[in-house]
Amino acid sequence: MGVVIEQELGTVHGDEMILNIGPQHPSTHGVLRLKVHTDGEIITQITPYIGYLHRCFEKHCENLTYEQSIPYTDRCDYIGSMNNNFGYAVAVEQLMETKVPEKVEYMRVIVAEMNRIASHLLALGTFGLDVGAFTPFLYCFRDRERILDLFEMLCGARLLYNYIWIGGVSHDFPVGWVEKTYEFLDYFEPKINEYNDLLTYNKIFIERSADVGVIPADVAISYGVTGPNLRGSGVRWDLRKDDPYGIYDRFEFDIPIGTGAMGSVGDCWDRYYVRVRELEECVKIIRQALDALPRDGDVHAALPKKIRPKAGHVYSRTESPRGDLGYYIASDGSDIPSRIKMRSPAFTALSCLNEISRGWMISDVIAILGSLDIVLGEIDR
Amino acid sequence: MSGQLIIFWIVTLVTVLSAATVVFSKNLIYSAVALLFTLLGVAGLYVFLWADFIAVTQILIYVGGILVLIIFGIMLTHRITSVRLSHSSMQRGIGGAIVLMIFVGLTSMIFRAPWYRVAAVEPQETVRQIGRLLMVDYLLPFEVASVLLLAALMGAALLSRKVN
Amino acid sequence: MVDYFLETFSEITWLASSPNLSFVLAVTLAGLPIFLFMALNALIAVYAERKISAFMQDRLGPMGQGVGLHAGKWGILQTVADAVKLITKEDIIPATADRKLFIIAPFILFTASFTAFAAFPFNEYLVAADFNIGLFYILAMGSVGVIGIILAGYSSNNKWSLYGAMRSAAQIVSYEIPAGLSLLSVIMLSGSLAFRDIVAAQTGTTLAILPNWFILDNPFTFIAFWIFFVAGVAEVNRTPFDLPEAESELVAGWMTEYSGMRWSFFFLAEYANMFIVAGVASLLFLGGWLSPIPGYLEGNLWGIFWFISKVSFLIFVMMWFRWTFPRLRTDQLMRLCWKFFLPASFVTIIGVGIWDLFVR
Amino acid sequence: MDFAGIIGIINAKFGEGFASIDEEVSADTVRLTPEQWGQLAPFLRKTPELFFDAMMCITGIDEGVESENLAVSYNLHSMKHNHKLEIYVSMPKSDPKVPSVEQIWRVADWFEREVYDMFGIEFEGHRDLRRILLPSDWDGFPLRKDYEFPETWHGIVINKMKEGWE
Repeated sequence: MGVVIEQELGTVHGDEMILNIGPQHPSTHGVLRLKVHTDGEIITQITPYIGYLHRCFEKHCENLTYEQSIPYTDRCDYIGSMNNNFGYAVAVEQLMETKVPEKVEYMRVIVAEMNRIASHLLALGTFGLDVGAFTPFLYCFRDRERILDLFEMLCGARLLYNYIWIGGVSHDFPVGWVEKTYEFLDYFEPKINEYNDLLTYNKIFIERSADVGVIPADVAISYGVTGPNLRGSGVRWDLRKDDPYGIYDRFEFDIPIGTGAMGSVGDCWDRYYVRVRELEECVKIIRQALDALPRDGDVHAALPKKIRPKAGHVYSRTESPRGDLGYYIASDGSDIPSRIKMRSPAFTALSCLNEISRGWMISDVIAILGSLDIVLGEIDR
Repeated sequence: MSGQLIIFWIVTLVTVLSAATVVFSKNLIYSAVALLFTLLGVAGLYVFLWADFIAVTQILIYVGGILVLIIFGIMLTHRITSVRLSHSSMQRGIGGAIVLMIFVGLTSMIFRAPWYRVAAVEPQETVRQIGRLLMVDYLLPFEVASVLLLAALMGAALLSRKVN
Repeated sequence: MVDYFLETFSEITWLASSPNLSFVLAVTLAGLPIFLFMALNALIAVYAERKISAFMQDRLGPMGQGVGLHAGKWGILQTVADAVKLITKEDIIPATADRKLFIIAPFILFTASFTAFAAFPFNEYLVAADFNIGLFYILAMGSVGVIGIILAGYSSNNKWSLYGAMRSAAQIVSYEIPAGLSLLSVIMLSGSLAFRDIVAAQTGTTLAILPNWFILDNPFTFIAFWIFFVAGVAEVNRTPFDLPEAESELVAGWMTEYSGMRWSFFFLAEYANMFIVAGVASLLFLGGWLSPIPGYLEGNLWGIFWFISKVSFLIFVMMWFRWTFPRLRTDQLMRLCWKFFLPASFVTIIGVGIWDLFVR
Repeated sequence: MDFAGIIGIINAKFGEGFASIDEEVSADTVRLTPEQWGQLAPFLRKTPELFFDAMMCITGIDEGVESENLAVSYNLHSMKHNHKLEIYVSMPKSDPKVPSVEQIWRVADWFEREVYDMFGIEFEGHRDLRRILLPSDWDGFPLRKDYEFPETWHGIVINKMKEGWE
């Protein structure tokens, strides 16, 4: 191993120091290693090393039937598992040309948006933690806990749900769940202002995040940065509106984008604030979906007896909390997929790290990394 | 021997031994740390001379300021800590002779000098006197010195700036 | 207190015959309470910090239930349990560390805050050693501690420690200047460096009912108080100035390689330094041991009570800072010091002079 | 723009029959050889009417043990015009080489490294083609269908998958 490491070090200039951030570090959001060349505290180059959490998701999928892969998708992005299930189910349904019942469509939107709130709360909290604010993190966790409780009531699991199946969902909403969700929304909406008061408009927080780590719109598109990170750069692009899947075209909601209110468009503060604004939009969508939710209907009605799509392939993408979550599924006509590729949004977001953080300081890199909201389980798969 | 004398000897011993370590240590950072104890010891000696203000100033400026800068400089200089300091000298004979002469000269002077002896009185309020001297009697030299230091500071800032 | 003990011993016949023994005894008797006080201060402050942070974050903090191996009711014994854990922990020195410096570093830091306590008055009489330049002495001792931090960072032979030590040295050396300068305004008004005189100058009332504390004396001392307090928070490396140990960036900064007993010395020193900063601020600006209602509730024991209350309040404010604010960046920290605090502290000096000459 | 329109523009530039539609794989997929892809990629990015500025995904595919072919599938998207295109480039397993588009779409940097890591497809012109997910001293390319699982790695015995687990 010694030899390998020596080769990796490459050329070091006189005044430069090489700093290994990770694989074990408090704010790499998982097992990520950043090889950082620094001149004093200024970063001259960053090379991310990933793969510490590689669990052979794609190889596993080649040995499992279509429905057996769903729990594996949970484990990729363990912060937004519902959205991963959703994306996978949508992709396979597209391949099989299945039509799912109306009620299931609404249920999927509700749980996916709830999970988006949970995921964004984690992202906001940990970003605060990365710039040194401890308390907002626990406030976010307090509210995220309520969502996890609701999910536990729904399917028994708190993180890895295996809830959305191909052609349906695993359980109908339990008795009282809808009412509890309404209660949660009433409780949650005023809390968003609490985060704003505590962190968003804090002078030090703005100093630390405004104008830092700017991703210009063209760089963001070229690097395949998607989701809130792309919207933070001022690009109004959301798959739920621009390329709707499921029944998202039926809902009224806005797409918040970064405006450079505190610094320039595409800085860390914009990315952070887009997520805050999206919390409000998620609440809007959930309210509409709950109001329109059909009372009866069998959630298992459209579950296929045998999943055996005809030969061919499909690339389908959905809007996960982190951005475009794509599944490329190739079928050879058997009940085992010949290839499943997951295009994870955090993977592409991380790839632009070197481009946007050169010239900033070590503290800023931690802030930039936090604002990109990466999940290593999804990057390494 | 009174308690104060014991403490005096302890302070003197610490000062001399750590000063020797500063000179003889082969590791630069050890020398710097030994310098810390030397400076503290000298501050202790000032206290025995009833110069409490000077003693505390010694700690504040030399330990808190200059020594920190020295250690900072050692840490920031590339690989200076691994440099082995050598003490080999070319002119041992002549050097030794000169040192011996100085030693004999100083010692004989200490023993022969007619020391001005007064009864030990505890001076009160040294701070007030120092303040008066600096701000009233010697105000002009004090201000000139500060202007000189300011010029030196600006020169240093100018020299150390990277020219791009 | 040393003098008091010496006087007492001179009346005891078997001690009076041996001045050496009585001197050593007097110094030990005066020093031991300081050590105990530092330990007690850390115990209480850690518990308070946990509970305060917990209540600010919608949690309960350490809670013990029932009897047995739990940490007492409301987790009161939590810090005791922590202390036992730290003492019994394995003592680890990294193989590549510079052993001698690694061992000596915590003691330098600890000794610096320990000796600073020597000149610290809790009321008019309760002080280990009464200097007539007490304030200056405490400032000087505070500046020695930074050497311990630098050595800890250097000797660990760890890049995080090195970064932490460099940040810490730069930060403490810089913030010493506005902190010291802002104290000058009070020294100008009281005309002394002895705490006894400084506090004595604050007796009486101002504007009929308010206590005649220096913070209320004129607008410039009011500003000076805040400069000193904020710079003091920076000097003890607490949030929002906790860059040297910034856990999200530098793992644990200069303390990364320390554990067990050695680490707990850093810990003791940190809480002792918090006490020193809060104490100096309350002695110089908040009337020290004077009662907030002039003329009432005065006396020696009340003095200790008032002093501890003022210090505790300021320590609480520091904890409040910590659980509310994010952390600054190195350059922002330096900018704040050199571009805002330093000029502002000069303004307070000139302003107090003008106020004293013309307005009063 | 719809799929036929895109094909029309491409064929107008490179000659009729350049982009062949493969109904068997998928209705809106263009099948190309590696050389053709090298010519087409900058055109797709630059032409104002097409303007595929976003590379959504690059997928490596092993077409199966029998076919002796590897393939790379590129999913392109235009943020401006909101149209999509899939390019399917296949090559023989004996000489898997494709021109790199890393300098056209920066996101392709890591995607191509991943495909190289898993399939051993060489992207010619890539400036930093290293393994990305696997350790740099790993042997073989695990997502190929004929990949043999190693028995040990650096002296660590790898447990075989238990019989009867499906």
